[in-house]
Amino acid sequence: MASTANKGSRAPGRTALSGKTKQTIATPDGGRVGLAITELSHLGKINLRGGDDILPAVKKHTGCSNLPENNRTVQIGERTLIWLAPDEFLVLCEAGEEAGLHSQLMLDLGKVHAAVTNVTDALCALSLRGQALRKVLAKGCALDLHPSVFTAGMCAQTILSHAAVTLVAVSDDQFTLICRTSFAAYVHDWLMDAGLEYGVSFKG
Amino acid sequence: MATDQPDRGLRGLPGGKQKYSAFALAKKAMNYHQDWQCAWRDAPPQSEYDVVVIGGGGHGLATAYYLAAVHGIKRVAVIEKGWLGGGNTGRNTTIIRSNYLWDESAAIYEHAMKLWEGMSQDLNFNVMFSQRGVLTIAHSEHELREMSRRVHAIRLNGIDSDILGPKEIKDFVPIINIDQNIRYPVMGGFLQKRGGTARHDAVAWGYARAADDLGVDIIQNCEVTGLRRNGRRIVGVETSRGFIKTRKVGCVVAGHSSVMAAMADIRLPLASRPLQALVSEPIKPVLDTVIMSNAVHMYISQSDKGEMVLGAGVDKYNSYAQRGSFPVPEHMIAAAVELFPVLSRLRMLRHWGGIVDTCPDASPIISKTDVDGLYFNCGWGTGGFKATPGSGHVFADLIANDRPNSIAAPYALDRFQTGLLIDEHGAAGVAH
Amino acid sequence: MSGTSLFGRGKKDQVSRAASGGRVDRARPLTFTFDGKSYQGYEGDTLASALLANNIHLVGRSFKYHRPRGIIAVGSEEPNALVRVGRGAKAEPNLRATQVELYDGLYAESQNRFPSLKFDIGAVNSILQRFFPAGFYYKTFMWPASMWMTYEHVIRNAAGLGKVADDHNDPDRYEKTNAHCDVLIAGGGVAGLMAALQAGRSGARVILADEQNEFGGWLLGESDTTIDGKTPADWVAGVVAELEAMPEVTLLPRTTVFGYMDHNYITLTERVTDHLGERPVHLPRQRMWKVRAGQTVLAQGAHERPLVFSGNDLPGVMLSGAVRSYINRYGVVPGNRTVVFTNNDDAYRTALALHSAGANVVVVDLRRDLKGELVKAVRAAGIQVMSGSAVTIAAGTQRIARVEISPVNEGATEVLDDPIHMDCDLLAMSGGLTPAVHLHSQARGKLGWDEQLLCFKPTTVHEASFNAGAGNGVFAADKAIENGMQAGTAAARAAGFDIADGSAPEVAAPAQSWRPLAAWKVTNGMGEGEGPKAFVDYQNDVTASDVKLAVREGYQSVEHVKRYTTLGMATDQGKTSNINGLAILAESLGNEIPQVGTTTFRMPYTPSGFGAIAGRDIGDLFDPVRLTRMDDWHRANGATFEHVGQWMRAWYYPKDGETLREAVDREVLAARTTAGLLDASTLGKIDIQGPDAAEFLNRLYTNSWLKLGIGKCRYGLMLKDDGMVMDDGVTTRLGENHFHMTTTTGGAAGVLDWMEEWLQTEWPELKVYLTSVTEEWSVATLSGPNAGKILKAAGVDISLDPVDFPFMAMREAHIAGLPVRIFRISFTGELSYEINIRARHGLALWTHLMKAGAEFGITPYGTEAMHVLRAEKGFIIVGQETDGSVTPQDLGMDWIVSKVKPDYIGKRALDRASMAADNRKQLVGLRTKERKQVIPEGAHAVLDPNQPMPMDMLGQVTSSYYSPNVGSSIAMAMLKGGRALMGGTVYLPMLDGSVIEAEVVEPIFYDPKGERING
Amino acid sequence: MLLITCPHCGPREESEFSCGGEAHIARPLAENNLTDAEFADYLFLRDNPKGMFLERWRHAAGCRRWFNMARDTVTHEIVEIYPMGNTPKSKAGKAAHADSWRRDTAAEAAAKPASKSRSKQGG
Repeated sequence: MASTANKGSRAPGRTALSGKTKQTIATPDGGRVGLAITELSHLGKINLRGGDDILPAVKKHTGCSNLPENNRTVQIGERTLIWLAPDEFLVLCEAGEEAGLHSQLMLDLGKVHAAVTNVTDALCALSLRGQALRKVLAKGCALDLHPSVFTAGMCAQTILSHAAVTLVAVSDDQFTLICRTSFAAYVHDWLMDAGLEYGVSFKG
Repeated sequence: MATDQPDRGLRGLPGGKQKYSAFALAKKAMNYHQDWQCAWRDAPPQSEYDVVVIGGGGHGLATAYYLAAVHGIKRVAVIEKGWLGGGNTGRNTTIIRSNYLWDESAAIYEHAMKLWEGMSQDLNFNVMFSQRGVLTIAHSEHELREMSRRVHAIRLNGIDSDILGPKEIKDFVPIINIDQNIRYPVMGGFLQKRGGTARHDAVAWGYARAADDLGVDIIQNCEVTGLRRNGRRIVGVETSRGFIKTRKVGCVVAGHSSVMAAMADIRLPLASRPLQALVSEPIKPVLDTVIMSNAVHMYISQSDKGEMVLGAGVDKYNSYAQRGSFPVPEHMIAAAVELFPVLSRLRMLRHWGGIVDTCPDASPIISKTDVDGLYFNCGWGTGGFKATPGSGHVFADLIANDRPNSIAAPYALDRFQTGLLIDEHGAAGVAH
Repeated sequence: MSGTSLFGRGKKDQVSRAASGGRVDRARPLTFTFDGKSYQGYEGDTLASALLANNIHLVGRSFKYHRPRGIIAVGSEEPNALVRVGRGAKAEPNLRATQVELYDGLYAESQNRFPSLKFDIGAVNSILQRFFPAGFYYKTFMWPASMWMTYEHVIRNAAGLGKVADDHNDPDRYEKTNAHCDVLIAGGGVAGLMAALQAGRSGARVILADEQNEFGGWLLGESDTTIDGKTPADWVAGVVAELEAMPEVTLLPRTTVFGYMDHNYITLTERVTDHLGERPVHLPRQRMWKVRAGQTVLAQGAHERPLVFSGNDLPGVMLSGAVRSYINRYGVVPGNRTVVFTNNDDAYRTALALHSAGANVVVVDLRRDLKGELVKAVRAAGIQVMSGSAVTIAAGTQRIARVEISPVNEGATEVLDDPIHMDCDLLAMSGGLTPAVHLHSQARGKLGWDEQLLCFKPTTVHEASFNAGAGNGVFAADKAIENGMQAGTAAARAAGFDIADGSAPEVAAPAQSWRPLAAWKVTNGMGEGEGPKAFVDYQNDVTASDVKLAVREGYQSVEHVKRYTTLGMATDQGKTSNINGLAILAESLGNEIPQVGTTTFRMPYTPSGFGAIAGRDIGDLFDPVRLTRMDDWHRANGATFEHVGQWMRAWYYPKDGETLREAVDREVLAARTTAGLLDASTLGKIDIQGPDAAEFLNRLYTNSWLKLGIGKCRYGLMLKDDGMVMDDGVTTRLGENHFHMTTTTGGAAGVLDWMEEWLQTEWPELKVYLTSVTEEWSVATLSGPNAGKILKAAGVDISLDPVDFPFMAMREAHIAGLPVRIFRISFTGELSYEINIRARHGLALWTHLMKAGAEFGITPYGTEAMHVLRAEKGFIIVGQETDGSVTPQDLGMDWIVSKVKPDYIGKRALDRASMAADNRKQLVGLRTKERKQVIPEGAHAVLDPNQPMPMDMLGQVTSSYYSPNVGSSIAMAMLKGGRALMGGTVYLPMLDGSVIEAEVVEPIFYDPKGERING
Repeated sequence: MLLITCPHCGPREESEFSCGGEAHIARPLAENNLTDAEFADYLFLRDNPKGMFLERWRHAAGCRRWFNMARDTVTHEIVEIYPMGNTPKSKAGKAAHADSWRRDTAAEAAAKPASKSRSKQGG
């Protein structure tokens, strides 16, 4: 999962949550932190639209041998393909690599009907970890997030309270949450408040 | 619009029915209230009427009453499938106001307002019309601008309306939160002092009793199964209790207008949608006016019983189920708590849904149809209750004279062909 | 502190507490306050049981007559015992004492009384009640008409129940959460527990909710029953332990299932910390659950009905089952000299319980032919049983003191002999059981009348649901447990899980008949309406006479009776009164109960807290606020903000105490004399790609797009299908098949949806892809004669010569080494550059430009100055000049409407005859006669200001400002036949009665020839 | 509170969807020469049946794709979900489609000769 390749230092500039303070609010009864939030600074994001004929180019640049099925992700090394809709995917790549990847895909998809759009700065990605992760998300998300239903490798575009989000289950207790940057402050504030019950931290 | 007082026709109970008064109450108390009359007769359907009004809600009963009281038409029947006032009359949040933006709307709602102002006396039935004011809040620069437009138009239509600042609003409504740093700060508002609320069931009952006194037959538990025509002319209605001959039929069946229209092969530009409302448990008075907010999408008042009465906009998909989606009350309550933090510790007591028929321009239809003698009054959306007397009054006039008066004319069906709409949508936001 | 013991009972003095028994913990005494006096109860008590333990029956006043009322029930059906709990900001009115768990320091007050519970002035209503029958208010208070508001004021203050919190800011936290399960079980009595056990054993995901603090339901209050040889409590403990060990089972005690909606969407309220005196700050007070369940089992149990007889509302008159529960579950004996009044067997168990607890008991049974094991047991215990008899009148002042008992006929409609009088301090009544079918009914399940049990019970279901136990009309514990097991099995199987039938536990309980005698209103031997009142609905003071009066007056539909008398409309929602009311109505109408029907049950089952329903959707999280990447700078530099949709935009930047007008004047002047800088990041941006992109735009916009050159920009107007203006913006061709569209800030989401809709549903043959890039780009608009110089000073690496970079063109460039897209478009009429940069650098770009422009006097300007600047040029703002009823022609923008395109959205609608009418509202400018006077926006114009009301209005002022560049006010207006009025005078009546006179002019006030566009 | 099975994303809460009203409305072109009244049928008249209703929905908070749904407006039962451009296959859905007065409108008649689909049925 590209979320582990947080190479923010290679890409200067501010992120959606640059202004938010790092903090930890543990529960008073035992000092637990059920949810840890980390911004995946400058994680590369390319919105990709097109039919099956985009596969060769996608394969060439991500290593994915198949486009992800509905509600699923495909991850090869540092690059992840997230299914968004029947002809729409989000490609996550290493911070700083998005411009190059964007150009290469544009070039290789020149002959097919496709759209490649760099949305790195339009979207904010957060890594969410912790035992209470699913419980906290359930407070604002109506998806069935049970670990046997929303399993590792699945993804969904849905609503978290009043914000549109894309959720990616990385493992039982780790998700990547992607939202528009203009909603990032709201999502951050919401998560910090909803996580309070189980202990919560924002690590920047 | 009409400024003159509407012709209220015969008032009181000229038919000789027992009158209601404090004195009558005291007198009847002596024998433990054993000899109160029926408020209205349970009339069996006769074979023929001059006019049959389909629908025993507030609008239908008012129509029948004004047909008799103003136009002297006595052979009138009101046919109701269930029980009087069982539709939207008994399912609304009882708000009454006439501070509408468009001239056509102002005209009919102000016409209604004037009738509200004398209704309890006209009908000899206390409908508890309470002119405690309706205050609409603006939460942004954009809303302040819209408010200014509205208030100027309302005032030039001769209708009362005052602009209030946050401080004045706080004085008027002490429990409101006027902190300017909240998401939807109270930046101003406009107040119609003559607006307010009334006891919804009493409106149906009061009209029923007064119409009955003038000889109108009120027939409950009678379902219309067909509209009988001779060519393009109505000749009667088929009902579950037999055929009734008549040359004039007025349909006032909110929530079922499309179904009724289909019986006459007429199509109406309506969508039937749920409208939800709820009340809290009763508490001692904390809110002595009606508050509306478009931005947070909620309106609220406190009933005489002490319940906080909340409403919002219509649901997003068509339904005839009198039930809506949970996010609507969920948001309504959040908005109420946001505006009035003290309500946080109250509890929802009852929740219900009505079916409202809404036109593409959010304005009603009061119209003749392609079928001679068949008239429709529908599409009031969320504005029906407040219009009750005005709607009945002009509809009776339309039926009696077979032509619309100046108030009703803009509401004819043909506006959907010309495109000359009365677009309350753009300006309404939250209707009710 | 000693004061309380002087006047009150001693703290330890729980005179009605049994020495042993019950589920309270006598080792853990708790102190609480009721109406200012301090009392003691035990851990495990409710406020009601603790009050009864202290021999307090009078706890409240009724709604209408302010009659003294006591506790009658033990659960959520309690109509009388409403109290206000807590102090200050935490006070909460109208709580049922029967549901308030006792904690140390609990503070409670009685309600609806003044000055005190024992002496309440409002009780004068009770004396005058003869004059206040049902619906009396419809018959009076009408004269004079002007007095109604005064009468109403008095009525309002007399009505209502409790008072809201004194301090208005609720300090508690509330949560709400979504949840999913295979089987949801409502009710944790034996049937619900058994269902949960079966479903849990199948491996299904189960949620079991019960409104009480512990599972077990009624059986916790029975001492004469064993399950598998164990006491009910022990058996329950075993089952709960097994359920707790199942990882997929969620147990929710203190949780009320209050709503049952379509497709098994179910809402619950969990009272998380309400029962704690000290509430942990991180935990919510309450939590609402929104559950999507595969299947449900409804095991809500049943409510006992009161008997309707004169004086049945006195404190000390209680439901029989409740009395038994107080004895067995709470160790409280609510009376010593007791009368048990019944129409069925069940009350005999109460008689035995009272007898065992040492009370004197007399049983009065409406039935004649008494038989069965329980009757025998009662007689064997030496308890007097009076068959074929009724309590015809109960009397007392603030507590029952005596009863009249008379032999009566079968239906209790006639007294057969003289009464005997008996003193007592407690009457336990039983009128039979009513299944709690509320959730089943909310879910549109059907009900049928059971002639044997005299109750409605579920017949067919509408949703994926099963009924079980007493709520299903299965009252006997052994049958209920079996029924629960079957329901749990069936629900698990329906949800796709495998489970064997299994066998139900062995239940040993006294054999009893569950059939009550139909005697709905017990006569008092006097005429109709005479004598003490017999209440049907306690809280709302609805009597049997009220129901009959309603019928007499023609209010004969069950809904009419409910609305006319307020029967069943109180906070207990008619749980105890519903069937009695129906039966009395049926009797009055000479009809059968099932023919009279029942009212529809609606959400919520019991009143549900607003706080939990609102959850965290209040305060800062009520609605998202969207911020641009330059927001930090705006804040640091003193900007004032305005909300535009969800966005917060810098409105103006006041310096040194400037007013709005002063600041805006300065900003507006700067933009035309040197340069201004606007944060335009909020404009919607849509990336459009595909071979049919130009064709798509051609159909979407009113003007022509096929021949737009690459690198060129064009303004477009978008219409709805009805021809009305919906949005506008500039779109740029980035490549042959690639466009960048901008929309209004507020319209962004709607426009993208609109475009997707047409692509997906109407023109699927078009090869076009759309992607929102609103947040990808930060936008700084540099506008003014010095804009070019500043851009150069900022280090832009392209030629800005108008020949190289003409108006309505886009260039890719670098500023300070960062790549940017610069659009030469203008909303001010000045030389203007909209500089787009990847959002991460938005703030850096802004500060860099401010620095580079410092020597030129660059001035940041906000949305207000932007509005003035565009109005000076007569540019419209969609949503300000338009309101959904305005066509391009109305705006004088025919120039942008193609006459040659065969079709575009809105074309056919514009061709309608009515769209050409002369009297449509048209956009004009207004020049005030008093040149500096600014017309308020929203003012309406008339031709004759002296005409009578209602005036003939021409239309409204849509935009109006003071323009320092023009040196006067400027205004735009939409006026009927406006173009034809050009040069004429209109009048604008003000709210204060004054009138502004203005000339109708072209809506352009500055640089009409557009000479400033190149600086 | 409907539970709607998005054809692409699976069962989701009603709140993730937006409802687009009546399905299968043919959009007349400017060149179709309909009268104003006939055009008004397209613009303003919407079917409003009590019972089976064919309507368009969009998974607004998910894949943003439009689809058709056959739903009973009284029971709220969802009988069928089917793609844009298709007509219903269920018995009830088929009947609702065939029986709608919409089939007889001038706009629909005008749309038919054109081989390219011009209707809200999609292509």
